[in-house]
Amino acid sequence: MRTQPAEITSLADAVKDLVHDGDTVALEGFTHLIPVAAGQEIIRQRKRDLTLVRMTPDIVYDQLIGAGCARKLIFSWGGNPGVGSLHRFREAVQTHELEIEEHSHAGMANRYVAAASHLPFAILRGYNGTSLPEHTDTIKPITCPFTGEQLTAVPALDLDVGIIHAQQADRKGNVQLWGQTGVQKETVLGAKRSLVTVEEIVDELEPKPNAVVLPRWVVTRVAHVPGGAKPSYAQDYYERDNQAYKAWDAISKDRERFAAWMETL
Amino acid sequence: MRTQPAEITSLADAVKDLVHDGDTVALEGFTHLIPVAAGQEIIRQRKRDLTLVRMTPDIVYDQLIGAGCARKLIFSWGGNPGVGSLHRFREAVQTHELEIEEHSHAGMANRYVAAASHLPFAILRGYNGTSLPEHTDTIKPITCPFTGEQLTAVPALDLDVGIIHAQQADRKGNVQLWGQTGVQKETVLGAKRSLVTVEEIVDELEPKPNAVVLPRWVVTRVAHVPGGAKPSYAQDYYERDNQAYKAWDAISKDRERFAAWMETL
Amino acid sequence: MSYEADEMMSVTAARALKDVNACFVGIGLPSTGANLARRTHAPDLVLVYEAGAIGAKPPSLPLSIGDGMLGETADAIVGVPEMFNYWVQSGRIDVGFLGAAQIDRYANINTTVIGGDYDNPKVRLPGAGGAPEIAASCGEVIVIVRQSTRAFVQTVDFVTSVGHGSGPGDREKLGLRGKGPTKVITDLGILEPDAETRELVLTHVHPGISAEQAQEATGWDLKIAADLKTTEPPTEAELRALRELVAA
Amino acid sequence: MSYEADEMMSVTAARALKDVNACFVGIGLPSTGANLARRTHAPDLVLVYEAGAIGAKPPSLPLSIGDGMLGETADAIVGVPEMFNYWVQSGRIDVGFLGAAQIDRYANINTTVIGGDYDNPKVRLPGAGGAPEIAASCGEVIVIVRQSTRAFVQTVDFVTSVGHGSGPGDREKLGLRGKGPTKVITDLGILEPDAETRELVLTHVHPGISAEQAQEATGWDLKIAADLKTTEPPTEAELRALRELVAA
Repeated sequence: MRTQPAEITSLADAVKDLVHDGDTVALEGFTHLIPVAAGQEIIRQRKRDLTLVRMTPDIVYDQLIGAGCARKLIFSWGGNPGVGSLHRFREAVQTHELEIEEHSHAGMANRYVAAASHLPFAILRGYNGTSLPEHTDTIKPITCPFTGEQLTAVPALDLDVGIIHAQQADRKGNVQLWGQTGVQKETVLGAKRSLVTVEEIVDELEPKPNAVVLPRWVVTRVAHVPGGAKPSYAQDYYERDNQAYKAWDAISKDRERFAAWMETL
Repeated sequence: MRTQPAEITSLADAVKDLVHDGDTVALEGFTHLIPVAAGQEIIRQRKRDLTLVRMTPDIVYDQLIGAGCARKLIFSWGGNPGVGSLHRFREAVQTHELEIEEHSHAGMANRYVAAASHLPFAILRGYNGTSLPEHTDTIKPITCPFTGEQLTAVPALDLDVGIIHAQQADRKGNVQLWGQTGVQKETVLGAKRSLVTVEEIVDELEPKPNAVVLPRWVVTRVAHVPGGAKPSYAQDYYERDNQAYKAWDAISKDRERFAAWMETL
Repeated sequence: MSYEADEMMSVTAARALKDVNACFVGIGLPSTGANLARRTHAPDLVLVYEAGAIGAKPPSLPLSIGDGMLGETADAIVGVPEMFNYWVQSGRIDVGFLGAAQIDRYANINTTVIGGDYDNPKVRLPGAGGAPEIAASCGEVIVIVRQSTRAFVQTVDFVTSVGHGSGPGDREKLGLRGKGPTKVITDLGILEPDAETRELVLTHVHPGISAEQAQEATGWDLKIAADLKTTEPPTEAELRALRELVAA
Repeated sequence: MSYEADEMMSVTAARALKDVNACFVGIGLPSTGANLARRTHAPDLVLVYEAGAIGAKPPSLPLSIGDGMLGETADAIVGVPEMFNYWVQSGRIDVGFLGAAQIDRYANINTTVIGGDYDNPKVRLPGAGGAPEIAASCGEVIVIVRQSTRAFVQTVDFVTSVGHGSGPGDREKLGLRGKGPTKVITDLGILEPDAETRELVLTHVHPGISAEQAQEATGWDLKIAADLKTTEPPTEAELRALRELVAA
């Protein structure tokens, strides 16, 4: 495998080239740096039959689900953080329009780690005594070959596309994000193809505390999308627009209002 | 477990209180920030019967072994980096004075990760086809419960004491190290007790790129030992004294010169 | 000074953080309680938020667990896999706060589905998040939940996070290393597991609340402690600190 | 311009890094070769050092793999567990350089013990380090070793790092994902595995070296390629760049 450096293209071209109907796609960002604009571009391009992956599906996933892009959701917490429920998600589950594969955060985080490590599975202390293993096939017991203890195994996420939002890229396509960086590194390293939308393209990345740097040769595409994480945060660029999260509740609750919102996209 | 914040004491007191004969002790630092002064204090206090752990035992481990502190060594590469062999180590192995448990770097790194995670083992793709599993009990096959692939399991390191060297601590005992930080975080988090020697104690830790911060409540003792990593590097404090590494070869090769060196300690 | 039921809950949560080094905090009442503790009796309390902030010192209540102010004021920031593996699973966090949509007499918690069955639920809730591992591995768990027969049920419809299982010895058998729920703080009082049976017992009622009110709000035959106590009402200092915090 | 055998080896190593994105570098000849490639035909070559530097651009040859100049000039620095799990094991590195104390006809490598047996070795060597996983997972492996009957042996005393096992299909059976050794660069020439048998074949001799000399320096009946070539001697530009690098 001779890797190629990232290409810098428009968001529309990147989504067109990287995301195909039927793909398994993760858009990550743990309340900070959520790739909202990329998710909405997937809706605009009417991608279908996707298996969507995300630890914390929130309003952009509610939008993707409501718009009919998803066949299946792999997740660990699906809610409107600090507000309440995701009504499109909730309805799709309750009406069986959406298949789900449900984990805990620790299980999902370790599934990303296994993907980034090119291991078929990861182990953790988790799930014992909960009802999750009864309903989720991707949770299995495993015995420690040294102590005999029983732990839990979860399989690597098999991602076609990993999408994240970052603060900066340089002109060569090297990416830097900082602050709380969640599982974004694993999302890129664990996927066959990756897209990073960025607030800013700079001449030179200046090293920062708490930064994750992704060299251009592990990134497939970079797209310059200022505001691409709104209404979520982008540290040192903008704060969370809490009103938008609250306003989403009413839009999502009502099919007609949701349809009208779709028109505005 | 109600954890206590780190105490700041002298190096002599810290070693006296934390390291007991028979303990399993890791002194880590992957060519950068090697806790040499702490190792030499262990020699001075004539600790015995230690199981010493280190990915890259180098000259301070040669000294500990030559001084008779170690019963056993758990390691993955024992040499004088850029110079050649470790003669005290080599002789102790060849004369069976030192028991060894030998791994690869990837195996050792994952054993530290398992220890920091309080898991009994870790998995990796590794060792297949090599002679290591024939001679090392702590390498076992494990089968992926999802794909059936055979991988390798290694047990967590069971560390009584983890010792590292860092650039800075603040007066409360919070620690910051930066640059290439190896497995130092795992060494502290994977051990029952920990000691961090530092170049400098400052009023406030200023966030740095590529830094590892260890909050004071995961560190048992901090000792102020400027130059504590010499002759290895401490980024932003001093460079490696390459002459000392070269000079060690002659001292280590000759039992009498080694004995004379011990007197100077 | 008069006060609201939520304020009594937050103050009770804050008081429960005596002699605690580190606590794992979600958004809502747990965050309020933990931040109140930091501003009153526990200035050195280490707040850990699951998005990666360790030792956060937020100047006001964060809007979400990934709020910039948490990272900016933290002693350390770590990635989410490291948070769960090195910090939660390792048992380094003394206290974890959890909420609940349903809770049973052994303090098992449901935040996944209500009614029907898993495939055909009456209500689909957000799910597990970090709760199962917090419940398994934190030194102890404090549950904060408003008391009602809808929430306090005979049997939870789904075990999202294990409390005391079906009684003594269950946590040990399951390999869960923390003590599990040691307190359930409600708007009516405090429930604690019996040392022997692990069943929740009403040990405190809040001022003005009777044991009968608590029993009526519980979907099982709630046991009452022989020495049932009344919670100390919030002090003026507590209320002032709490209201400043909420207003900030 | 006249040159030393080591210089021919470094130049050959540098030339082998054509169309390579990332290579994993140790200290010594591999580091010299990789840095020379960066200064000549491959300015964008990504140098990865196992202490954590990814994309290092050292201004001179580093003294050790943890040299400050590697981290300071790197695109990214990662911890050692991440280096082995996310970067090596994942197969992201195109080329890994390895040395050898012993190597056999299938390019299996020993850097652990020589003579006697494991428990009673004649010579105890440093051991595995990162080599087994580099050999398993890098896209391909280039071995750099001086050719002698002491090093080029019938059977290695210990398999530290797997080359082509005992022949065709072995790497696949063992689950090793990289191609394994594709070149062995010595002071006498270049050996490459036969496409079918996986046995090392002498494909190049360096200028002034004969196939017989190479055979004499090999502890098995060394096969010679039908179209045996002579390596191009180092160009003036290569030698100048190499000497500047070594002197820096």
